[in-house]
Amino acid sequence: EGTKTVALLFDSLVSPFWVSGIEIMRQKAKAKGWTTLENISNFDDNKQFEQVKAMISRKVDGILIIQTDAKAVIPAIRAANEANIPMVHFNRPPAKSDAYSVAIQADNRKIMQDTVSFLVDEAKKQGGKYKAVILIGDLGDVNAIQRRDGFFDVVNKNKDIIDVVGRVATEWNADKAFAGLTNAIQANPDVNFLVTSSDFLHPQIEQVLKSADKWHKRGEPGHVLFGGFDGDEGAYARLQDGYLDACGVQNLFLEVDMAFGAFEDLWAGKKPDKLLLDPGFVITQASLADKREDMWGYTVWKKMQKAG
Amino acid sequence: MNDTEAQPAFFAAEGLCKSFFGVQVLHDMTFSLHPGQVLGLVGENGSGKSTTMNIMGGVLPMDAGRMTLDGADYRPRGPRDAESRGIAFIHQELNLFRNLTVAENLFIAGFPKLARGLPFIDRAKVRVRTQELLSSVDLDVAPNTPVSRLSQGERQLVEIAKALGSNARIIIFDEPTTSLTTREIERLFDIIGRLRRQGIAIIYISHILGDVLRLCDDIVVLRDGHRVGRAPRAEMTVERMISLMVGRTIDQIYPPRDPPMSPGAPVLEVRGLSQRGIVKNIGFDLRAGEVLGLSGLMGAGRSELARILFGMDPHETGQVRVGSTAMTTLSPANCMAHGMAFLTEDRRAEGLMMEASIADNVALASLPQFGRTWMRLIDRTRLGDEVARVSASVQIKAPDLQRTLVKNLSGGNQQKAVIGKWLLHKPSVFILDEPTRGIDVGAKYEVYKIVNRLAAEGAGVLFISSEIEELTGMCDRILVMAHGEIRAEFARAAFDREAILRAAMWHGIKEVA
Amino acid sequence: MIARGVPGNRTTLFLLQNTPVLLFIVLIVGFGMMSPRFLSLVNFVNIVVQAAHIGIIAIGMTFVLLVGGIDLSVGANMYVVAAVLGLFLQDLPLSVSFPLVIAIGVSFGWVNSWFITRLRVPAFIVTLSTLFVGRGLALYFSGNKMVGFSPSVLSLGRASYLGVPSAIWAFAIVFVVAWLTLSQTTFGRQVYAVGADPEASAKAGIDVRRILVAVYCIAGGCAAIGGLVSLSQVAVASSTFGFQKEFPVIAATVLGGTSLFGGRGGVLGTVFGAVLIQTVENGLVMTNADPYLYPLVISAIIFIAVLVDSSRSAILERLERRQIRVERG
Amino acid sequence: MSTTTLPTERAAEPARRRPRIAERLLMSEYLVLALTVLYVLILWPIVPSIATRATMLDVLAAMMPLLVVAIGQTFVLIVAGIDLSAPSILATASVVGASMMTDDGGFALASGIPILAGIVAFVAVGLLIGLFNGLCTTRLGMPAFIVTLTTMMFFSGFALFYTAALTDDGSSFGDLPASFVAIGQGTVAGVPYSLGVAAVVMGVAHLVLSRTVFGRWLYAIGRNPRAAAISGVPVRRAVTWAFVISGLCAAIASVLYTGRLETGTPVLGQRILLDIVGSAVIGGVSLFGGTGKVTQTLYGVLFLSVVDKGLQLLGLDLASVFAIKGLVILLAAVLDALRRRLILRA
Ligand SMILES: Nc1ncnc2c1ncn2[C@@H]1O[C@H](COP(=O)(O)OP(=O)(O)OP(=O)(O)O)[C@@H](O)[C@H]1O
Ligand SMILES: Nc1ncnc2c1ncn2[C@@H]1O[C@H](COP(=O)(O)OP(=O)(O)OP(=O)(O)O)[C@@H](O)[C@H]1O
Ligand SMILES: [Mg+2]
Ligand SMILES: [Mg+2]
Repeated sequence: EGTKTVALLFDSLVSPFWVSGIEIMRQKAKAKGWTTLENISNFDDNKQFEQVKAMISRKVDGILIIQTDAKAVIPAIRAANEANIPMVHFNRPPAKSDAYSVAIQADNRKIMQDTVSFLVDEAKKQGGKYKAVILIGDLGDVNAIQRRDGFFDVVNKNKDIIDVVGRVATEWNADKAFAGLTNAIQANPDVNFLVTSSDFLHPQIEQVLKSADKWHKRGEPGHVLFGGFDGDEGAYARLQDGYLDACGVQNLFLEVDMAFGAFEDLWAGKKPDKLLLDPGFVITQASLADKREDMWGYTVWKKMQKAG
Repeated sequence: MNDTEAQPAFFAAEGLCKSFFGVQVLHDMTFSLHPGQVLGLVGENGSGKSTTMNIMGGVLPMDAGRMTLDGADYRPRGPRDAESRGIAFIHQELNLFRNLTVAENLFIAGFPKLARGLPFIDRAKVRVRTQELLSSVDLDVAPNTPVSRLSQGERQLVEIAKALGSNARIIIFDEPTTSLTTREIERLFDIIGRLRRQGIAIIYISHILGDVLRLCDDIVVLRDGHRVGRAPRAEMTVERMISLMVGRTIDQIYPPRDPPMSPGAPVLEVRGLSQRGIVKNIGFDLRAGEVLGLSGLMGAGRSELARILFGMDPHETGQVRVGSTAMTTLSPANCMAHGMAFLTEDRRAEGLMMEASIADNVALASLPQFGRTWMRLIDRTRLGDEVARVSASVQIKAPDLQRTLVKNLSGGNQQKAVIGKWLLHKPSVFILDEPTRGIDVGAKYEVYKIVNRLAAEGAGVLFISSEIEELTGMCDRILVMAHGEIRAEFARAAFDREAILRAAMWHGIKEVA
Repeated sequence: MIARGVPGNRTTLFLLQNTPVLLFIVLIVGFGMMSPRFLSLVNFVNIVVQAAHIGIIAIGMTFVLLVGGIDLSVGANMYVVAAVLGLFLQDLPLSVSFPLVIAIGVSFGWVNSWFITRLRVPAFIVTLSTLFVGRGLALYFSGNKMVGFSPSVLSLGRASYLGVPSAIWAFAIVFVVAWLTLSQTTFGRQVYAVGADPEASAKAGIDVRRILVAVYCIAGGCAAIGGLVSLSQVAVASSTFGFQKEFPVIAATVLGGTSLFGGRGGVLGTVFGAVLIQTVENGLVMTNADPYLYPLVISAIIFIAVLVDSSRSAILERLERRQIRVERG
Repeated sequence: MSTTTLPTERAAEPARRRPRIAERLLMSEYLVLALTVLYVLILWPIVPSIATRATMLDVLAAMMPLLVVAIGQTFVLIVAGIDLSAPSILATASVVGASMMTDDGGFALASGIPILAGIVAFVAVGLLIGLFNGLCTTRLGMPAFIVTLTTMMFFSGFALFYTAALTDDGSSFGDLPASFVAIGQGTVAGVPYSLGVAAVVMGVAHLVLSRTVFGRWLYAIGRNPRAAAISGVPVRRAVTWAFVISGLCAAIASVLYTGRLETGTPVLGQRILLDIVGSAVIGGVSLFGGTGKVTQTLYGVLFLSVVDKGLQLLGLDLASVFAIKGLVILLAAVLDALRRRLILRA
């Protein structure tokens, strides 16, 4: 039946999560003998719609899309339906509509809840009061909002020991994160609980905490309870070194397999559910050795070690 | 030609040619200069005077010909090159930077440095040198005054100071007196006399032929880009220059003018107009069919008064009536609606859109009259016809009204374009601020005729000029301003150059003290 | 009528001339009341540190705006510099690699100027294109991956000399050099002349092309230095490093009073503009404001600053106008 | 001046005269258009689908909203201003308009004419922000760049704020009425409505700029505002109108975009600012005022849209897309510069 051509429509490649994602997709597609076409929309819904239409006119066999906005993607789904081209949403589901497509998503809120719960348990174990800061992602991004909500779900239940003193709006932007966190710590020098909505902000966090003399390993005095999300190679390294306490990991390999599986099902005439959830998992220093093989950042880290 | 002096020529130009866009504007221009000589260059607007000087000053490359300086080939690569070879150029269109101070303008091509190898400007030295240069042209402003705050006349003096500061061997004056009044012109002539005694050669371009005759040793006449004559002063007269320039004789400089039968109704009445520090208690009437002159020295406040009357500047007290209407608010649009028009003294910054065509410029003030339907769609045929008619009546010389950009016109033709713009608006009160600045005798004559025609058709004309001859030649009545006040009024019968000058030089403060 | 000196106007004049500073003080007092910690010295140091990279690039942009040009490619330039440093020059000592990448930034500016001066392509389009080409090149080098830097670069970002953070040193040095260049050298004054009227400048004997080339090279060099300051702070350069930086940079410059049409402005104002924006952002975090309000408050304050400045200029112009007549008492 | 002779027709002339044709083409004002065609011809062998009817219709439909905003921008550029707030007008109009018609917000649902009310809201947002920009520049003497920069920041933030306050997930307004969506997506006889809307906007704008008193005033203001004021042109009023028109065009474009995406989103158009100004400038509109035509803007928009479409069809990685896009724009600009020189020489 010839080779399949699949379009990979990303809205950005700002973080290692997406870069690794697209690389894993390229590899797995190659392994299956598929051709891939790439388009990046730079967070522009309208441009992405045009890209979908371009792919439809190129008559691809499947469209994998990471849209910026859940509702704005609906006309694109409809256009794909009309052209009979299967569409799979990677990591961000569309809003409800009558149009049909399959979405693969990490259970952000749940994973974040689990991560923060772990940190809170640690806090309780150590005792004392905590001043917390959260780095929030782009306010227009569903995942960012779900993660923020997951954070507050847990924190609000533990108001007695945790006081949120800073909400840094990073807009997924490294220097906003750097400046925002610096200022937040400036305002509250006794911050000792920190959660980021994405691991790609770790380098800035490390810079700021180092400047504030707060970059200490677990167990050392002055350690800040630190939770991450995504599971990239930096997170792995910092877990291993003892700076990071817990990280909510999205199972990227699983998600790509799920997405490609969905294409194959659709080509075979099956109709998978509209939303397929990746349960993800929380990885901590204790569970590092057991679970790291499923952590995508670990493979990237290994490769980097090999390259020197 | 036999040069009167023994010194040999140290600069010579032979067979210079130049074309713009395929039109040759300079043919075989040839002349020479020797130290201490003042060479006059006259010709109609667009005859190629500035072009010749631009070639000499390195602004434009020549198409053909040859220049020599001290016997060696001279082919400047740019203005800077020309300056370093000792040729300074005072441009016709003032070439100053409004955002910089007077001192900075004088030294912009290269400031004195604090020390060898150090890039920093020696501010103290700049100040001292500036003061020297300014006092040599008798301009009393602080070296750090921004040029934007100077009047046109003051700017012209700054330009002259700049040329004096460049240690040139040849100084080109391209119409240096257009914004100067009698006093400064005398001063300039003194300076030129001093320069020539130092052995500096001068090229002097002017449309005021009397000045040229008085000042220059030799006079070269251009017509349509051809050199049509060169003679030492002794062999020249104003009449001969004119006939060489225009190819025919003009017997009068001012067209005859029938004074109005009876003084018409006032079309502009001004009472008690004051603005602190600018003008004080101005009151006068301008009648239909009258040409009213406004004389004064540089800085007397004539332009300021005109600007206030046209609503461009504010005023504190006073009433202005235009026609039968008492104006409650003065603004250009409002004044125009009541038939006023104002030709400003700075045609480049305030009169013209340099990057637009002649037709666009001429049409600008009258567009609403050509709007049809609620959308005000322009009636292009009618507008085109009217523009062509007006342009022809002021005799703008240009290949194509729709295509020729105003910036490519000679100064005189630019002035005609501004006048055309206002004529199309059919004004009943016309304020002209230095309307003949920089235009040739022929064109001046045309402007005078236009003014006369306007007056004959019943308009009132307020004629501001720094040339007293022009005012006495043209006006029915002359007002003299000094220090923001009207100091004297002369009726045509009582015109007296000396008396006018004396009134203009009145020094308000001293008299009080 | 007021006699000589016009003393009544003196205070008004003084107040008017210093309104930007006054506004700044009002702002600081306001935030200070809401969050006492805002008023600490450490916090001011912080603000300047965070404003440094934008400020440095904006200083370069000031030169370009002064000649009536524009450089949209500064953000791309930053990214190119970061990618080259992180990918190819990791192993060189900083004393070699930094001058090298600054030279790359300067050449980036030189390429811009080549198209602008030799081929007469409008600066807006040239720098818009080089923005894309530059980002494309850098993305190609980095393969879209985050670029990391050697520990020496990162520790430089946290280092202080004589108690002053390195970013402030860089900011201060760039500012002083730029200020001296613009106000105290022939070149600097010629920049203003070219901005006011390029044609007249040529006639006045200024080598206009040389000035334009120099100005874009300066902007390129400043973008590189600003990039270095920024990357030493944020520690990595992701694929969005420097993305759309041209907007805050131009905003800081224009807020500082430099005209987009050339000939007016200066670097002191630019520094002020950059610091002002950062002060507001800092104040908002200090007072733990709702993130949704950030853009609203920041834009409102910039707006008020410019409003005050422009009405002040109008009044100043009126007050300082030269008078023909000396009024008698 | 309308687009009567397409360069493609000229290119079809006999081969022996090619050098002269090339020269003439280079000198014509349709150069950008010709380059667009050239670009398509180059890509054709690689991605044949670029020259299909469907793709062309797609490009046309997709470029219409951008064209409408860029036309508004042209008015402001002609008076030597700039309107950076256009993207935020797109976003604010999109969310405010959408909130009238959907369950989130739903301010006009009870009115019985929600769609009309919605469109009125779109237009009102555009007019008001445009008016604000215009009044600040003309009455308060603030530079257009900074005024519109602050309105851009403010209203981008406001759109997010508004959306967060009125919707559950805080990201956008969905479920727009079908008849509204049709404006952005519907077709009549295969021609998208949006094409019709844009054609009307373009026609009116062209008429206004080239044939009316107001249009001439705008050019005069751009060339020399002082001379214009002294010649009785109501400079402040005209400049204010230019900004209002820009706001109105952005609002109309917002209707098209919102209908196209079936979503009122606060991030609408946040990345197209450089496209808006860039397409006008590439077409030949000067940033320094006084020149520019609607047709030039059209060619610029078409050029950028076709370049983008080609790059999308190629499906290259991000690095190549950026580099190629930059080079193509630069090439177009260099050719345009050569063209101007040739004209000067002739
Ligand atoms: N840059 C230019 N481009 C095109 N034509 C020009 C240019 N400069 C001058 N010309 C034309 O060359 C001719 C000579 O102009 P020039 O300025 O030398 O005249 P002029 O004798 O100095 O006149 P005026 O007394 O009005 O200053 C004119 O017809 C003018 O229109
Ligand atoms: N834009 C300005 N700002 C401040 N002062 C000005 C400005 N323009 C002119 N002046 C001052 O106003 C005074 C009068 O100007 P101006 O010389 O134009 O008067 P005038 O009587 O029309 O003389 P003339 O027309 O001969 O130059 C001058 O002293 C000048 O310095
Ligand atoms: Mg001349
Ligand atoms: Mg005057």
